[in-house]
Amino acid sequence: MAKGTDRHTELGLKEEDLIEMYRFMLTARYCDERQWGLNRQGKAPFVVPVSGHEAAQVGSAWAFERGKDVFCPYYRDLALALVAGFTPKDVFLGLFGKKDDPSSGGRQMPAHWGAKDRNIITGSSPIATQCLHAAGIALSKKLKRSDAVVGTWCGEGGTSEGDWHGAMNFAGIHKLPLVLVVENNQYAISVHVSKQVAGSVHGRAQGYGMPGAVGDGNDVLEAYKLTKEAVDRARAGEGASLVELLTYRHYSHTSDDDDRTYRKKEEVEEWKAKDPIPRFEAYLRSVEMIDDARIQEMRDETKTTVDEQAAQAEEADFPDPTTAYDNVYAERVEVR
Amino acid sequence: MAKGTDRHTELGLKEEDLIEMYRFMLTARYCDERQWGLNRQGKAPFVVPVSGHEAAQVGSAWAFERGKDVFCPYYRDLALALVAGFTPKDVFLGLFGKKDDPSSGGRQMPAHWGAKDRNIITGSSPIATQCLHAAGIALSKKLKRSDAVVGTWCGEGGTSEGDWHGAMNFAGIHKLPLVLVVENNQYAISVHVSKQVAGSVHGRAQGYGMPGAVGDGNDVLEAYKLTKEAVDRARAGEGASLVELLTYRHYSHTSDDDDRTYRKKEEVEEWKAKDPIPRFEAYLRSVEMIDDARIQEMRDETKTTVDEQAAQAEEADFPDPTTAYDNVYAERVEVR
Amino acid sequence: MPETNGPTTEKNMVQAIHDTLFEEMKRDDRVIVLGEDVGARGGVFRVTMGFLDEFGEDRVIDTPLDEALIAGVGIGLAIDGMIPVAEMQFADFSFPAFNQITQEAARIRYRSNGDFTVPMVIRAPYGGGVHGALYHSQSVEALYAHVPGLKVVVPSTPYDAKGMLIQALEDPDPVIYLEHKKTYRLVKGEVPDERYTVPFGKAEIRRPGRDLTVVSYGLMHHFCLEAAERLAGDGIEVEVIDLRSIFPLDTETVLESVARTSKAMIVYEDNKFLGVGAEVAAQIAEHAMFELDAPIKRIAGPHVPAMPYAPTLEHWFMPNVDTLEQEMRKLADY
Amino acid sequence: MPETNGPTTEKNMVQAIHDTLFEEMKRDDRVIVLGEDVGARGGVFRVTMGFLDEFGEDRVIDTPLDEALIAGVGIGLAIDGMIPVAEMQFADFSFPAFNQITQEAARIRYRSNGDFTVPMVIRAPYGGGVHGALYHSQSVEALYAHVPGLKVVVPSTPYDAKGMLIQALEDPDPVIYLEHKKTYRLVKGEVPDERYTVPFGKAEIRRPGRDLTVVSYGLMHHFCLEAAERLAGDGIEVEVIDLRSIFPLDTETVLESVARTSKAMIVYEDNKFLGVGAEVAAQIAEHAMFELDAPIKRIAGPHVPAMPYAPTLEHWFMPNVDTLEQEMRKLADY
Ligand SMILES: Cc1ncc(C[n+]2csc(CCOP(=O)(O)OP(=O)(O)O)c2C)c(N)n1
Ligand SMILES: Cc1ncc(C[n+]2csc(CCOP(=O)(O)OP(=O)(O)O)c2C)c(N)n1
Ligand SMILES: [Mg+2]
Ligand SMILES: [Mg+2]
Repeated sequence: MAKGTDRHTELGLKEEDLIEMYRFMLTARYCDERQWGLNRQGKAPFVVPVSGHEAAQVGSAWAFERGKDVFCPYYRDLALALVAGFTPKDVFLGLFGKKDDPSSGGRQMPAHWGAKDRNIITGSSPIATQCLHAAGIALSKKLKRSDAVVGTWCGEGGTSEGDWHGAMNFAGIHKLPLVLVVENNQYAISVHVSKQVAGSVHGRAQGYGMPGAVGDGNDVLEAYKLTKEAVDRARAGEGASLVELLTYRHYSHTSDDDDRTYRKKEEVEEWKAKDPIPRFEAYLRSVEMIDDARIQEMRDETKTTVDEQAAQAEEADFPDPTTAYDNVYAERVEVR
Repeated sequence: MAKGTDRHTELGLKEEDLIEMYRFMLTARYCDERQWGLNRQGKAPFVVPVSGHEAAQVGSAWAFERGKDVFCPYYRDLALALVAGFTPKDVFLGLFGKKDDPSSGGRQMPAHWGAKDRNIITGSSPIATQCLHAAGIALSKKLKRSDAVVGTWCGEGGTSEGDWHGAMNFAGIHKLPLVLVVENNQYAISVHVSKQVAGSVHGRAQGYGMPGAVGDGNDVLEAYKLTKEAVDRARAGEGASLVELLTYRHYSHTSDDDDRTYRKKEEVEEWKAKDPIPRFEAYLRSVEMIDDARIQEMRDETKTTVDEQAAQAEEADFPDPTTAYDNVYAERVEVR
Repeated sequence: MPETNGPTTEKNMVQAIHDTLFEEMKRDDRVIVLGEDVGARGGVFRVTMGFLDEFGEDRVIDTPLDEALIAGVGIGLAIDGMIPVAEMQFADFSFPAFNQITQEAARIRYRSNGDFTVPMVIRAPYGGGVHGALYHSQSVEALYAHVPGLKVVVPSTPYDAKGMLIQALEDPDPVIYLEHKKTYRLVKGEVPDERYTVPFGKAEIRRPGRDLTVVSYGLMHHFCLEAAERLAGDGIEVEVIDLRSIFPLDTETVLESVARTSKAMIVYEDNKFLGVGAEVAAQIAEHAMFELDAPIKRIAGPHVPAMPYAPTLEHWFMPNVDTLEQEMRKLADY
Repeated sequence: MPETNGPTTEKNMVQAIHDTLFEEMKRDDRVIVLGEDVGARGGVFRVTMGFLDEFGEDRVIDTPLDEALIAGVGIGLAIDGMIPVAEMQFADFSFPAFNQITQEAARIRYRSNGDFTVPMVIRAPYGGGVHGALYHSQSVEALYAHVPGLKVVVPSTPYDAKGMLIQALEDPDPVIYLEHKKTYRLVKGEVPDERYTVPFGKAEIRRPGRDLTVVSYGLMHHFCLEAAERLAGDGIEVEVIDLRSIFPLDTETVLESVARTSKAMIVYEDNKFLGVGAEVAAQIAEHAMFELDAPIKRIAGPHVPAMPYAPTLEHWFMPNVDTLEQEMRKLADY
């Protein structure tokens, strides 16, 4: 391929970008493997896997400007959290529920990302509530004449909640600087998208007066491209967009789930063959950014880092029960 | 116009239909005038006006099969309630909160229509909740292999609630025998549709995998036509549809409102010029079903009936306070 | 009432709330109102009348008809540094937003261990006696006061309406600010022109007495005062406490009063079962039982789903001054 | 426990609920389950395992992720003659449906003056101690029990789980049927094979005693029994009452017990303030105060927004058997 006509060059991405994106995808994957391992060892009671979603998350997150833009993710977004500034150690502090977990100091379940200094807004378990917060923050940015853009992520299951509808509607009415990304992995726990979404997710956008794109969420460059267009639109004051990224999760919904009750092995295998990581590696090879040796090197490096940081997190302290009353309110309120 | 090419004949409507439809529209209008009068006299503390919506309601309701199909209306639907079997006396029993009010025995505010023997499902004040009940009833009909169709009505404001979104989604997924009618009068109390609905109401349908029609809600034949197509589809097992009827209310939102704070006089006048009743009269004249004398006669008859029945209702008894505990549960539960 | 030396103006509740919010918006750009019909219509009770003209569409936001949206967007605004005043058109219609209010607004500080906060005020007209029937009459204070992370207040005088609204705006946490609809125009009082706050968690003894402690709030508080006046003619001195703040609850003032009078009655309009009076009674039973000379008495709404519309039934539902007078007399005579 | 002469089988809570629902669906075509993951997945706690195969997609409905929809569609089904069993995957996630449950299901009979009814069961796993953190641990019984028109029950034994589920299915009104997650596999017991009902509004004295009345339900009830056993070694006889039915509440059994023991403690896992114990305490204070020799004691969850995740914090939140033992001893010694 001639220099300058590469897909990534057309998208304005440089070699450093691609290598960094690749490293984030690898890091997410190794975090996932490590957390599953810890779960099997009985050391982590609850795990939310990300594997399969790395391209969708890293690609979409990369379209935002870190330090300025705002992230309202959902629990699946481990890779996104890394891009937004979580270290693997942060991830594992959350996994174990340790005191220094940046999201909640061990108060929330793992994978409830949040950190003010990284512009990741605290998330909860009830699905899709963050979409309305994102709309509110986007309104605030607009009122302040800031050019920050807000992104919010959820699964295709999340689109069923009224909160998602409200966020779409409000974003459409006020042309908010908001990008709603839907990681459509075709299942909400066990419920197939055909029982979840009438019509289609991206097909909803038009009815709310905004563009709706859909694309291959296992192709990190496509995820980037579609989201970047939406972010640019938002930043230019042209309003909100919806981006649907088609993907698949490799494992069960969480460590409490068993996907064999509702997904055929063949289907899982078929999708694992579309694994976003080897696909990106193939691209990186094709543009001669890395070779097999470098891939192996980066894999080893990343794995080592993850394992080391997981071990550090494991040794960290649990929160002191005397702090359990803190931050119910700004000031302590006694109930007799 | 040659016989057989009349708009109504093409729609399969007979002369009797049209005359009855006209009478319902007149009755609704006179009920409205009477209830406003009673409000001004201090005899009815709360009134929900219907004027302006008569064509949308009578036309859409006419598409259903009374005695078999199910109505889940909203408070504005006085004319629809008449078609479904309410007498003017019933309307006024509800207005005054009398014991024999068929909707609630005087428990609910006026205009909260409901009567099991008329297949009108009890409605509440919280907006759009009935859309989900309608979806549930439609599912029940489908499971029972009944060919009954369910209709539900709300304003364009109602489409903003999560319940409407849920009903659309579920109806689309399960191809329910459901017709969702939206009476878009451009205002939700004072909020203009431009601040209420991003995109458009009918434009939402496609995203839920169902057809969405939009039409002139002040033309009773058009309201009938669009709804009838949807009802036929539903009855044929082809699933749900959305029908948006554009209309306008002539008066304030309710007797507690003052529309002069948010609607220009010119706009109101412009829409009053499109009053559905004279328009239907013009049609009836054009097909030579009625002449001016007959119009005057029917107006007088209807007005007299309404006034008489309103007077009867006024004389009826209020509910006895000893009944206030009835029907909290099937059996009385004492709380000490 | 704390002393204030400056000039005062007589206002009803709506005026007090309107004027305070107006002044606070002038004072602080971050304050924004959002809700259904808060714009051109000025709110269905006229609380935000004239706001749109003064502050413009950016700060007076007519939302779609979606209460979850109102609360959720409010939370987003608050997280990003605004001070949203979200209006629920009627407290009854706050329930589509129940999830956003109780699981999000209430917990964001706790779940982020203090990283994020939601300084938001949710205003809602509540209560009955206004021909509002089942869905425009409800009392919702007990439901929200049960939820840690929320503060719930019910001013019952124009003075408190102002001071508590400013307090709510200054409060770094979400506050449910409930306005009894029936008091809007009924209750009038002098309101200082100067700016002041009324702290949360402090009940007010509005009428001192030695024979009986009566705890209430909102409209019922005014009924209680009226009934107490009647008894005063017969030499029965009722101490009438206005809770004002449902959470935090001023247990101290209640217990201390009960210790003096030895008799306690709690009056509330909400359904009795698990209403606010249950908690007040439980607190007394836990901490002051041996001070009591008579069983605790609760007077509250019957266990039916809110107030029916027909005047006969609405009258039946609402505790009224005659009943309160009788019940107070009975308890005093115990 | 009522006598039953027929054969019994030992089951845990999940099995009892699973088997009962399965049998009832075989018995009555009108019974339908709907909720998230109730189909192929058999529910996240396996309560509807195998149902899809047996009853097919028409009667085992995987809904979209929208709790308002689950409740609202359930209401429609009930209105049209079905008997829906709507599952809220976790009680914590019933709040998006709060409006449909409290304003619709609860009021349809009342507001239509008996014309329409909602014979629906809403099942929800609730409660903590399962590493569920803030959003998978909550107790919601007080919120729903406050709402007239709803019945709220919490079986704590497999026997009651069966009898109360059948009762709920036969009940002509909406029933919130709460299942403590921690008891699902922990609590086992003999369950008669035959069909029977356990009536609502009847508490059960599971352990008679003369020194102290302890009222609880759900998981806490088991903790209370354990603590009571410990005290029995020291000759302190605690009467332990399982409320089972939160609304209707069996005030009689509680008052009658308190009249015998003269001391009352209420134990619940929910946040203390305005939790179920507030109402129980208030009832005692109103109707049995002079029977008491000691102040009423409530032991409940602290005023923080549900249970944190870290084991140290979760442990801190939950009332435990040691604490209960100490508090019972203190009260007995009072
Ligand atoms: C309000 C609410 N209801 C139910 C749940 C339980 N729940 C957690 S994740 C989930 C499925 C979400 O699916 P989707 O949105 O597609 O995201 P995915 O997990 O597939 O990435 C459900 C039902 C919840 N967390 N919140
Ligand atoms: C959940 C809820 N929120 C707010 C209200 C107050 N309210 C009553 S009618 C109405 C406007 C409805 O507008 P629309 O749906 O367009 O119907 P229209 O009155 O125009 O026919 C509002 C906000 C309500 N009844 N329920
Ligand atoms: Mg999914
Ligand atoms: Mg409208």
